[in-house]
Amino acid sequence: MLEIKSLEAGYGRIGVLWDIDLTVGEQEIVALVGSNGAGKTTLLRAVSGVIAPTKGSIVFEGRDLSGLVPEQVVRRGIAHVPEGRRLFAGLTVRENLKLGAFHLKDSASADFDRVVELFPRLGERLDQIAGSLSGGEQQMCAIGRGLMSRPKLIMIDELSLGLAPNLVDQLLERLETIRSEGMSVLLVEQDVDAALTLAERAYVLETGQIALEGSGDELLFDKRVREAYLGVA
Amino acid sequence: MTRRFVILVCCALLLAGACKGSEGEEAGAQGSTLQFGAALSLTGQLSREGILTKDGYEYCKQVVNEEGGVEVGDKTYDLDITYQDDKSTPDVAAQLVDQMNDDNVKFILGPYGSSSTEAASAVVERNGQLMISSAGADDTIYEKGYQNTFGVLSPASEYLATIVKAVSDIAQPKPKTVAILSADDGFSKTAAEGGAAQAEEEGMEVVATEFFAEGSTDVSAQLTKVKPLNPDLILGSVHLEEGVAIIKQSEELGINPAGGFGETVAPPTPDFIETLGPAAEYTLGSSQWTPETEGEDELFGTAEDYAEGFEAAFGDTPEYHNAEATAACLAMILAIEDAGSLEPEAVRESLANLDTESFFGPIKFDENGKNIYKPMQVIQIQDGKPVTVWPSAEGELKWPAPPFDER
Amino acid sequence: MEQFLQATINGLLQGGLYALVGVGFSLVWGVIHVVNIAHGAFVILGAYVAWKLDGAFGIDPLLGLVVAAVLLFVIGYAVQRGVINLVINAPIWMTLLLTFGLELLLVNGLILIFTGDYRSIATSYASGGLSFGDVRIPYGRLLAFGLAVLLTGLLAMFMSRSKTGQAINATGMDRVTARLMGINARHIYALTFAISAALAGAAGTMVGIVGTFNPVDAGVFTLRSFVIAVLGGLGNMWGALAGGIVLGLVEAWSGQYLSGTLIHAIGFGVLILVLIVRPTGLLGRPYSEARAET
Amino acid sequence: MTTLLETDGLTRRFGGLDAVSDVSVTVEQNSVVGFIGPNGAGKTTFINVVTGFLKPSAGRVVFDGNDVTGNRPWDVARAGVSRTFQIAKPFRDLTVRENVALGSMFGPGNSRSVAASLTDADEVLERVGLSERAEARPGELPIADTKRLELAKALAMKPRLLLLDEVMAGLRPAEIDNSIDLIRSLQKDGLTIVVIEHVMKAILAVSDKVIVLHEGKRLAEGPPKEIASDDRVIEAYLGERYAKRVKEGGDA
Amino acid sequence: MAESAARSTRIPQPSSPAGWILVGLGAAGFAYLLYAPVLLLESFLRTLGGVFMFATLALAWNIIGGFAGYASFGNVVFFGLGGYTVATLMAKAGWTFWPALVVAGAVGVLFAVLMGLPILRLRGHYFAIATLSVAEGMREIVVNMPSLTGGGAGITIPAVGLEATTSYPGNTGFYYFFLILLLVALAVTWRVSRSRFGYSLRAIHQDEDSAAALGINTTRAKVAAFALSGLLTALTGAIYAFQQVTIYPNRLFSIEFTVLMVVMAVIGGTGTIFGPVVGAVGLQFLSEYLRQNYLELHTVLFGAIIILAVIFLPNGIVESARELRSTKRIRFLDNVKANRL
Repeated sequence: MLEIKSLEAGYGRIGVLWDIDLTVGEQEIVALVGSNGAGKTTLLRAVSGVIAPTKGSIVFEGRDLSGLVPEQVVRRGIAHVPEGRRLFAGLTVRENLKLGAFHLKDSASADFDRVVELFPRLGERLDQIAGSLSGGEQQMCAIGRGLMSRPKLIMIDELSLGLAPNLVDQLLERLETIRSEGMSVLLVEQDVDAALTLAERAYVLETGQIALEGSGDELLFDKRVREAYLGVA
Repeated sequence: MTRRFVILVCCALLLAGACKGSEGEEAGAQGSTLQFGAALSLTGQLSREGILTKDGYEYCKQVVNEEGGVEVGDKTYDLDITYQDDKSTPDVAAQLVDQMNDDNVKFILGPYGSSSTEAASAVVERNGQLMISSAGADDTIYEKGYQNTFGVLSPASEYLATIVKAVSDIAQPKPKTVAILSADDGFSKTAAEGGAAQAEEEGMEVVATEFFAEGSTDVSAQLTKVKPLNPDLILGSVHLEEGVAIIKQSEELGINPAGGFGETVAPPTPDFIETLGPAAEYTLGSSQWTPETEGEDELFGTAEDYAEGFEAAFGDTPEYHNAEATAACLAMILAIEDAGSLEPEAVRESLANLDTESFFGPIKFDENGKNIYKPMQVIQIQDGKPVTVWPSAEGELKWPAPPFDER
Repeated sequence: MEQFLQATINGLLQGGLYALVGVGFSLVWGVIHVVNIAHGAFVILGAYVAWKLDGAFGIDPLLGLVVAAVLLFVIGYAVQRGVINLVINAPIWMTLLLTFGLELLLVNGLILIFTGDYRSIATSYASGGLSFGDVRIPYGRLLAFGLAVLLTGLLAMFMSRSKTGQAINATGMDRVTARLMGINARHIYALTFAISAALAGAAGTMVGIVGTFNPVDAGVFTLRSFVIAVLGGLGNMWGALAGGIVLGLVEAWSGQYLSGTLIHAIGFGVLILVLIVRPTGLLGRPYSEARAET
Repeated sequence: MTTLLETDGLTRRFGGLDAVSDVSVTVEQNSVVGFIGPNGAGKTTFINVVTGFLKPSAGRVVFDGNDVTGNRPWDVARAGVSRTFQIAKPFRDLTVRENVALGSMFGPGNSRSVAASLTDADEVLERVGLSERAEARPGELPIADTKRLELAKALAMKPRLLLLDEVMAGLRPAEIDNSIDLIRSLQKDGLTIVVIEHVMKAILAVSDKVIVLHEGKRLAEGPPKEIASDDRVIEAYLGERYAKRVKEGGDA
Repeated sequence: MAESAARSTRIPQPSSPAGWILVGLGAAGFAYLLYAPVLLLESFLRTLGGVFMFATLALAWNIIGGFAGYASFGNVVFFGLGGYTVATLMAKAGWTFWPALVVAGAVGVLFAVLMGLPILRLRGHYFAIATLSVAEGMREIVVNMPSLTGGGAGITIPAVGLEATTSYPGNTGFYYFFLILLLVALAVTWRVSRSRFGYSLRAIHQDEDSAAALGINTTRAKVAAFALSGLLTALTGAIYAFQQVTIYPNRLFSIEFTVLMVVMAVIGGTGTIFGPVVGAVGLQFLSEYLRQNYLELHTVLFGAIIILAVIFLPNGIVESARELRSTKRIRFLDNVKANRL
């Protein structure tokens, strides 16, 4: 579904990613883990068109995404839930969600109901200003906003950032639901266990390169993962 | 880079072709052409008036050349005028006059406006050029002891005073109280002071003098202040935009002085009537010149002849800005012919002694170079036209003005 | 007392017009972070359009207002997309200079076309007024005020209710994330600029109806817009209305009790004070992210 | 050992959130103290408060016996505290050498002429291994060199206390080893160093003492070995379940 | 984002052969400028004086705008204050020019400090608008103090006759005044660019936090830069006022001056030593040329040129010339690509 080949990208003259190969299949949850500064966010930004790759190709459903700007990538069916949620803090939850469906011509009330169903907490807070939500609610809102665009692939950056573990578990459960509805998920995570338990496959990114790749379970018990994080076995 | 810069500067200096030329040619003349120079506001804030002034100079040139040119001693010259744009800024006007001096242009026709005229007059004085101002009315220009600047206009102090004189002379009943509203630039302030002094002299009480920023299009604050004082006459020492604002907003605020309104400069211009429509009616205005002005000269005939000739040439009826420009040009030519010389000093002498009638009225300068001998005209807007009512009457003064809603 | 009341009404009505002049400027500053020095020139351009339509075809200025707004909308869209967009990420003085160049071009172009003559759009309804004792409320200004409040209100509603308005808001808050939502930021920027220009055009028409104008006045409107935008809080529509009215009132009142020529100085004094003490404006910014740092 | 830096109940609120909450720590003279904690734990905020970039909502900062609470950043810097920024902030339009020289020019007590500072800069560049790039612009450097430049700028100030905010993030293992060596040698020269790092390997290798921040609070403090096996720390880092798995699986 | 800001200045090393050629050429140019009044027409001297004046103003702006990165849109306030200080002291108090000039400079510095302390805390657009408002407000204040400043009617410096306290220097005199002031401004800029102070300003421009972390007292440095800018600008205004003899608030506080300072510095190259000079020379001659050849169209053309320059030469002529030398081409389109959305 998503196929990244020998991708290189960065900011200005500073390269961040080198020779990345990565695939995400239909209805698959793929995790991307790695320490800070490894280039996970950059990878997502390259896919969603925020930055232009310097080399390599990104193909989605058989069509090349190179040269597309973010607003075009969304229309192809990829939603990007950015790091730090980046909600429109001055707008209400409802408005945030509706903006997620911005490019859809037809009324989005069905999607809206589905998101509220998925995150009942949001339903209670629809008219609250997004900036005043708690961290977990903000993350729900951000994911919900991403879902509103009816993506085929949703990319979530740092889902667990600043959230209590039980909240993370809740959110991860929802990802299962999302997948079961026919979507693929590319999850960037720090919470290694959570990510690897959930994901079918995972990639470990280290200093801009793919260090490890395998099924979630495999990696879960691979001590090299721990090394990549903690530096100790 | 530094090298590029140095080379650039050197080239610029050398290529500018501004090296000192040969001197010795007769001042102001090349071959059989007599050269005048004028720095005018062709762009910027004063471009409207600047262009009117230019047309006045151009008309003078046309007529002079049609009549055979300028006779100096036994030679006859064609008249030519070079124009430069001073962008409505005084320092550029001064710089341009300097440039003209270097091009050996000694006879300068004035720029538009008191500020530019003042700046240019300082330069003219230093360079030994000669300037006749057509639109620098502010008295202070002539009080600096400059020898080489003359002005054909009645000075600023007359602008409002003339209206007071006229009203006092012919209005019945004579107003007892006046309020003066003035812009805060030098010219308007001088005019306001002149008007106030004249009013007191005529036994009227000046109940208020209010100032607003030059170029204001909202004077409602000043009008609101004046309204409770109920003056018989409201006088504006203004330019067009402020003059329009006074009438327009008085109408809005229901201010109807028992006598009416009088304003400097603004009412005689077509824009005033066009903009205000019926509200403009009855407004008194002072003008340097109207087609009813008395006097005539050989070149342009009477004021009425001038108006006809100008309209034939440019398609528009002349405004007083056109006429004062032509008059400045005329004065210069008369002085040159009288002097029989193109030496600025000689021409200066003959200008100082000039005493002539013209389509513009008498042209004669006092020791400061001001033309205090020319009366201003007072007009009143009647049926959408400016009608001269004083000192010579084309029509009768309609007095007092009815309230706005009864017009 | 009557004098004070009259001054207050003058200030209020004038303030409404100011608001209409400034609201588009505030919108552009708030959303696309461009201080548009050419805003005043758009106002004047609008006035000329309505004036020309009235003079040449006898089209009622209120209809002319609509035409002016539409025309300015198109011009604004093209100017943003084709010119301003090219330096949108450059340092601020670049955009300031660019719009200054645009102002020079527009103002002097207008002088070439229409001369520097003062113009006014004559209407039958502009001059009369309601009288309450000695206090008068002129119809023309009341109309301008009403229209200003109406347009500002419509804009505020558009911004908060419509999908496009929301997209504009969102883009102003976080351009990258807005693009991730599928919002075409380039289009939104141009659209915002176009709306601003259209409002300027409408404001210009009203300026022409209640007063006089010529191209050189453009700078005055731009300067007032600064004051209004900062007073009201950038990008805050109701704030611009409040800012305009505050400015109108301050000017009217100070005109009563101080020398009339000090009016402008007081306006700028208020602006500087607000900038230093409360840079988010009187009503605050609609966005959480503060751009004025200390 | 004497205490060089001490914070007492340091708190910083943003809106309703306590980014740093009642943190009291001491940093001994000539020691290396590691600060760890997951993203959002408040490490950077802590540094910002200590160095005067943020005013504390409560608490005190004492440096070398002087109360520096709420002092302006440059005063703190001149008192002998130098810091790096998490996101490297080189001066883009100056050369690497000039960047470093700036540190020497305005550093604590050694306000030096431009020429002298440039000479100082050469020394520091030599030390961090950037000499060859002295005339490059920061934008031309790869990420590792950018981090080194950041460190060099701080070093050029000849500080007494060095606060390093993630100078190793994004480095390759070999580069990290270099940095570790460098920090050790700096310590040998008498510097006191606070290291904020995600790279646990590095922290554990260089620190005399490790302090763990979590959700703005001090979670644990102790020698590196203890901290690395502290359940709370593993939990905070890798998630509760993974921690459990490590415990249960022993060798996982 | 904002990639193009000030570039640092590469000073050619005087020890290299190219350096000596430069020094030689510079000296020759300087000698030519000194000797110019003998060769050139008076009016051209006046034009040149104007060029020098604008170059000085642009250099002064460059200190606060180019080096420190604080885009002042109200620098004309110093110009006006300098001019009015001299005019008032000479006309009302009977001072001679030179002591009045000194006071004008002091007024510039003092006002910069008073205004800078609150306003330099603002950044970006807010700083620009605040400075602009101060300048506009100051003009209104000058208009409203007629007894001291002559108000809107202007004030005339006694320059001829018995009342003249200092004899009027004429075009040649002012040519030298402006030339000397320009050289002073160049020397100051050169000195600043190589000094600790200059480095601290460039550091502030690029990252104020980083600068503070290195021990730079950013508040003091910014205010000092503003004061230096104010000093040079006020001195320029003082000489200009004397040259004009009669000055008006509308002219002396005209926003046009500020804009020209910025345009010249930006088009030449901000943060460089010669950029503002190149910009001033280029633009003054260009606008002079346009004015003489396109009597009514020149302002429109000037506007168009500013627009094109901002779009295609955002880094200024100096930087583009450097680029041309090193890469043999100027990447106009890359500049556009870097800044557009």
